[in-house]
Amino acid sequence: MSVFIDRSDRVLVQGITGGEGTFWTKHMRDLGTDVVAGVTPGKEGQSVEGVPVYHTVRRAVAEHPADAAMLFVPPRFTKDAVLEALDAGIRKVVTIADGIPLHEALEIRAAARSCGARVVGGNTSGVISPGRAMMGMFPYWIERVYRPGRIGVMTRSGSLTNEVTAMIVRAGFGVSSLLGVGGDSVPGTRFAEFLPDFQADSGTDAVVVIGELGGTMEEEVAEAIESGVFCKPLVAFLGGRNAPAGKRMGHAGAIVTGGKGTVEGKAAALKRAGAAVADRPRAVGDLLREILGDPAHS
Amino acid sequence: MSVFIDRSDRVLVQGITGGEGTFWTKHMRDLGTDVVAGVTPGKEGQSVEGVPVYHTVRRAVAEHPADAAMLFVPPRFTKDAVLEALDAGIRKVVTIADGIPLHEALEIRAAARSCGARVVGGNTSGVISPGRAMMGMFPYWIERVYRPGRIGVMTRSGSLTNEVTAMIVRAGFGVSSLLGVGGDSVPGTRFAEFLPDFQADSGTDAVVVIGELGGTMEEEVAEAIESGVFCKPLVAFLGGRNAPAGKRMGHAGAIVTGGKGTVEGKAAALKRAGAAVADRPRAVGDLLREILGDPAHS
Amino acid sequence: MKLHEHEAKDVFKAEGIPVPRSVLATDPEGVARAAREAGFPCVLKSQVLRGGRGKAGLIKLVRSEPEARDTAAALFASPHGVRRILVEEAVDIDRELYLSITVDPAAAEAVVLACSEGGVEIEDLAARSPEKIVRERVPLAEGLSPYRARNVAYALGLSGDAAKKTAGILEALWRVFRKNDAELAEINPLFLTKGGGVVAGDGKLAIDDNSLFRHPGREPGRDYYDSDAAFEAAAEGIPYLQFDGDISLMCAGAGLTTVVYDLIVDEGGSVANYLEFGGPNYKKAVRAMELCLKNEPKVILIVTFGTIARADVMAEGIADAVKRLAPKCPIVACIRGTGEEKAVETLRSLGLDPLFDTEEAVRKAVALAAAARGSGAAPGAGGSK
Amino acid sequence: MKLHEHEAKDVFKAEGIPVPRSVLATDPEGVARAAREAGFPCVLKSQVLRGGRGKAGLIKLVRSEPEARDTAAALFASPHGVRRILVEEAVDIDRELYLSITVDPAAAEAVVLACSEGGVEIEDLAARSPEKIVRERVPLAEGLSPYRARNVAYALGLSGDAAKKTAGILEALWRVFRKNDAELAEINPLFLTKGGGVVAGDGKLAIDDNSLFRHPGREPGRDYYDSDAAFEAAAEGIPYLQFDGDISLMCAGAGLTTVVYDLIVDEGGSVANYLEFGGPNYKKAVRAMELCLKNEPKVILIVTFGTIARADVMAEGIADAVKRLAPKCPIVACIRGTGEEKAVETLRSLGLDPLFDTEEAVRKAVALAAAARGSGAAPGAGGSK
Repeated sequence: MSVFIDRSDRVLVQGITGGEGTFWTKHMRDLGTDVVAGVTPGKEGQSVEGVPVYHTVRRAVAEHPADAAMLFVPPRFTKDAVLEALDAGIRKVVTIADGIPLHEALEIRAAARSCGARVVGGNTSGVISPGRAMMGMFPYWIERVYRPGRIGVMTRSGSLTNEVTAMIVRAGFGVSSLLGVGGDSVPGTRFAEFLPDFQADSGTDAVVVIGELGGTMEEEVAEAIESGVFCKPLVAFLGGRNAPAGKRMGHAGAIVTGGKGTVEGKAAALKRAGAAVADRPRAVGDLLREILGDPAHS
Repeated sequence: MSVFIDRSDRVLVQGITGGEGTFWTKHMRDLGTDVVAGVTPGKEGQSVEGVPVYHTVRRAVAEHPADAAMLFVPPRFTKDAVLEALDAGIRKVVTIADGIPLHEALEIRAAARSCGARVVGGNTSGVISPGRAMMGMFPYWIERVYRPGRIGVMTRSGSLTNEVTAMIVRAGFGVSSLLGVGGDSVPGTRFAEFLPDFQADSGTDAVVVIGELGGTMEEEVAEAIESGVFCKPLVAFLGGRNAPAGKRMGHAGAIVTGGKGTVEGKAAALKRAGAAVADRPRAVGDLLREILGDPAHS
Repeated sequence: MKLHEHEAKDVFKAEGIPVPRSVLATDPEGVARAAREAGFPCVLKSQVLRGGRGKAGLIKLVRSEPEARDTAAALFASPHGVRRILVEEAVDIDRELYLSITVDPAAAEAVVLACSEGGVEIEDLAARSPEKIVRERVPLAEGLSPYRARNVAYALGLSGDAAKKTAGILEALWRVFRKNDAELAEINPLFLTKGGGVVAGDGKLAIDDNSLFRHPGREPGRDYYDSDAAFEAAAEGIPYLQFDGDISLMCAGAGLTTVVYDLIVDEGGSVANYLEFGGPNYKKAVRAMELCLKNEPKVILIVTFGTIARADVMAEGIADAVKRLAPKCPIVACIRGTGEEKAVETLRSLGLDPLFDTEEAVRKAVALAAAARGSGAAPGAGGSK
Repeated sequence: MKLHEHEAKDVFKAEGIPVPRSVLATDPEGVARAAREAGFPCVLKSQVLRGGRGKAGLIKLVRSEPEARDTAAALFASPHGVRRILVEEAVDIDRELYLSITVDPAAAEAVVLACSEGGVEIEDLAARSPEKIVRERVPLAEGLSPYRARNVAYALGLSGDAAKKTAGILEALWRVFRKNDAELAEINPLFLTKGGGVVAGDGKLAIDDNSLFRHPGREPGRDYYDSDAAFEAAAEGIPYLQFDGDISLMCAGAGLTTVVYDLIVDEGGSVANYLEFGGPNYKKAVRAMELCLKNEPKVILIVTFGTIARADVMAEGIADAVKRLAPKCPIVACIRGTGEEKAVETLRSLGLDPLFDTEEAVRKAVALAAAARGSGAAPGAGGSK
């Protein structure tokens, strides 16, 4: 079992003939993903890495039923591409686009919610269930860092996730599924919305949340724990503890405004709910060992 | 039992302080309708026929929970008034407005569908379950023509409905519930959507559909019968049999374009589905007697 | 309200849809001048509001200035009421497509209809080979997203630049549809030119009458109507249709009036005009009768069954109208509903014999009209006594 | 991107929101002239992008021309970087309201926030008395329908004309919000005047940076940034924040850079600048180091853990930068990820001693900075050896 994607998912790649689309399609296939078709308007009849290309998503899924769409589409065309995937009946979408206009991000999330779909991203490396499947931009070597295992990971960051996951692996654990919800202020799917999946996933023993200042996603995780939606152990690491108010720390979503969205408040909420909060990357591994025991002995 | 409204429904009147609102509110109450509150922006604190008036629907329902909203609002403000009712949780709306802009009519119907609500109208006299309740513009004397009984009626017209209903009454029958879906080309609710209600209504033995040229509502009734959604006897009377193509016969929805929407085609579809089709108003009563027998002997 | 081709094309052009170069002319000399500027061959297109202009001989290709002048003269003199001719450059056509946007009342959405055969009547095609019609739904809240435009273009079998341009034109047509509160926005045919261009060969745009208040300046003029009476009725807001029979309908309620029309035809009668003075017009009996009398009918048939439109008020209006206008033809009246008793009194005091059954009233009107035709003259007012 | 008050008010005014009469001036004489025209008393409002201008003394009421001149001179000379002053007529205030529209990421909607106490900091109020805040959700597909505007106006306890006008202003503010792809559109305070008018006393408008491509001419100028380096970094598309400490961060990945910032502060160090050269900028090491050196840092700390942003490419860029710019301060480098082995070689060939643990790198950088502060001078390049 895994969360969001698995080997059994049939994945469509929108924007497959572009440089990124072609490059990462190969990686996705090599990491086990079943890429069934690609879409680039005007390029029907071509093929990329052996994957047939169609003009539109509707034409592609008519020939190759698909569950999930991976978008390598520029930010300003992302809304259209997401709506096209949803209109064709696809209910899982990942978009790596960095720079989706804010109002369009709202429309993307609203459209997904209204039809019960999930859009992951933008501004993310994507999702990976190591050893099974990947949608996004995780290169081959990443499997050495994201070793297959039983820890679920959710994150707003890219490089920081490598940093933290390396600590999880150093502590002797591995990753079941990693979901990058992305660094934007309006991600398509929010941390708390994946918690029921991790709760149901028999392959996940605990979840690590890599959050940061800004927004309310970490507080929602605390609420989900308190409401009993999620009962497995949860360890959070939160970036931006010392960030000055009013300065946007790189990610569009990483800003404290008017006293809202501080790491202090988030950490307090999570601790109140019973989650463990790591004060530095290395502590994530330490806390997991405290909670789950030494994985070498289990 | 009745279809759409009954004595137990709590009705809110939007536009209650206008001339029509005030006049028909009195009629609705006198015909048994439980009018609990009215809305006119700026007039909170007033009362109309003993009904308290509020600035907004939200404020009204906070004090007086309501199931249904009756709109006496000009056509160009109707969309806003409908959305306001839906936003406040009301799921049954009747609008008499004659002249709702076409694109707004589409938006009204789309909004109602997306939240499982029903909007009846515009361009209708409304709905009445004689002897129980009324929403719209049926005066007191109408009860003499729409005698309480066991025949359901659905109609696109006003005066023609009086004409046909008088024939139903002359044949010895009466009306269980009468629903005026209205004469516009995009009514909020369509004939076929009420058939499951009439099927379920133990107070209805048969349904009379008063249709006319234009659109596809009568064909949809035929489909509903064929699909088994509706199994009670159904008699249709269709206006515009001899209407020349391309001319709009009064109602916005009453036009044959490109051979579509002819009465001939509608009658054929209904007959194929097993419905009886009356060729003149008087025949409606005759057909009901043929099908149901003499009501005096039942 | 339907716009003329040249008006529709002006709207299209403003929204970025390529249209052929053209000049509007109102007399044969103007046409000849415009044709000379356009170059030969060029096309003369009569600006009348009817379909099938090509088949009716209202669109002509001309190859010289004299031919342009003569053809224009013939078109202006035709019985089709041609007042304006659009002189248009000839386009080097490679293919023709059909493209339109209209509403889907059941789905509560707009819908694109398209076909890779242009110039066809879409309704004929829908009946003949529905599988050739490409349909694309357009929820109003979403609008016609680029992917929907691409869906249509590629479903039409287009590729490359033609697909992109056609998709772009469809997006522009959507803006036309929305900004103009359209019932229908249609390009038929859409030309793919040999030079790789995409050009709207014709343009239809029908604005929703209920939305005209948002489009000042679009009020239809006299030439939108087929009679003075129809134009005057429209100005009054009275639903009116012009026919050429001998019974004038002056009824209340669109549905009821339509049924009275049906019954008259069933009984072998013929209708001079459809006129509906119910709803907001139920106090306009005088104006209504005036309009009826313009047709010099053999009978005026009044049928009502009003609830809000009160019978007594309508009867008083009729009394007033009869006194003021002294119609020479007989009047058959069948007025029921609110205030019926008082209405009956009023009508009787006029010398009329009110009826209570629609079918009886129709039969009487048809008989009176037949009698009047037989005698060659209409009996005087109150002749229904 | 936040607009200045005068820019926001121009946008508001164009959308029909009443604003006080005002003139923008850039020197004390201009202010004095504008004040004379506005009449006394009038208000001098420093156009700087920070909240709490009133408390900071950046908004002043003046009662005479000399006072206007002197006050303006003082404001221009203040340490707040005042370059423009908006001279605004005084408004005869009866009441003040708060009105704003922003986004609700969880609900995927916009949201109106309003309060019958104007001039407050809404966040303070949210913490202090959340029940005083009126919230109205606005689905983007529906827009801010008139009924939602009325809901807000009446929930604020307004009535009559004030309610209608406030609702109208809210509808206009919605158009501002949508047309400008706003993160925030705020009127605080909204004045209800004694004469029955409703006037925007202040205006805030923040445009989403990702939507700036749709708003040509809105590119932020030098005065939007608090240093030349920040302005230049923005022009390169490199995320950069100016601080005044002594360790320059040159990291990759927004999240990782933020954590490095945290760790430095934890270890007692201080940051000169936040600079993130990951993502699309991972080949811009030379430019990044140039920006860092503008701060004359005591240490440059490089931390990366890239997947797409390849370690080997970044290392080569760093090598290039060191050769070209010959930084005098020590460099601490901790570069992991794709191409790590090759990156290590490159760094070693530079004479650097690459680390593999972020915390260790941070501690070393903090120690070096402390040492440099102690010695009063930075060691030479490669000093981390």
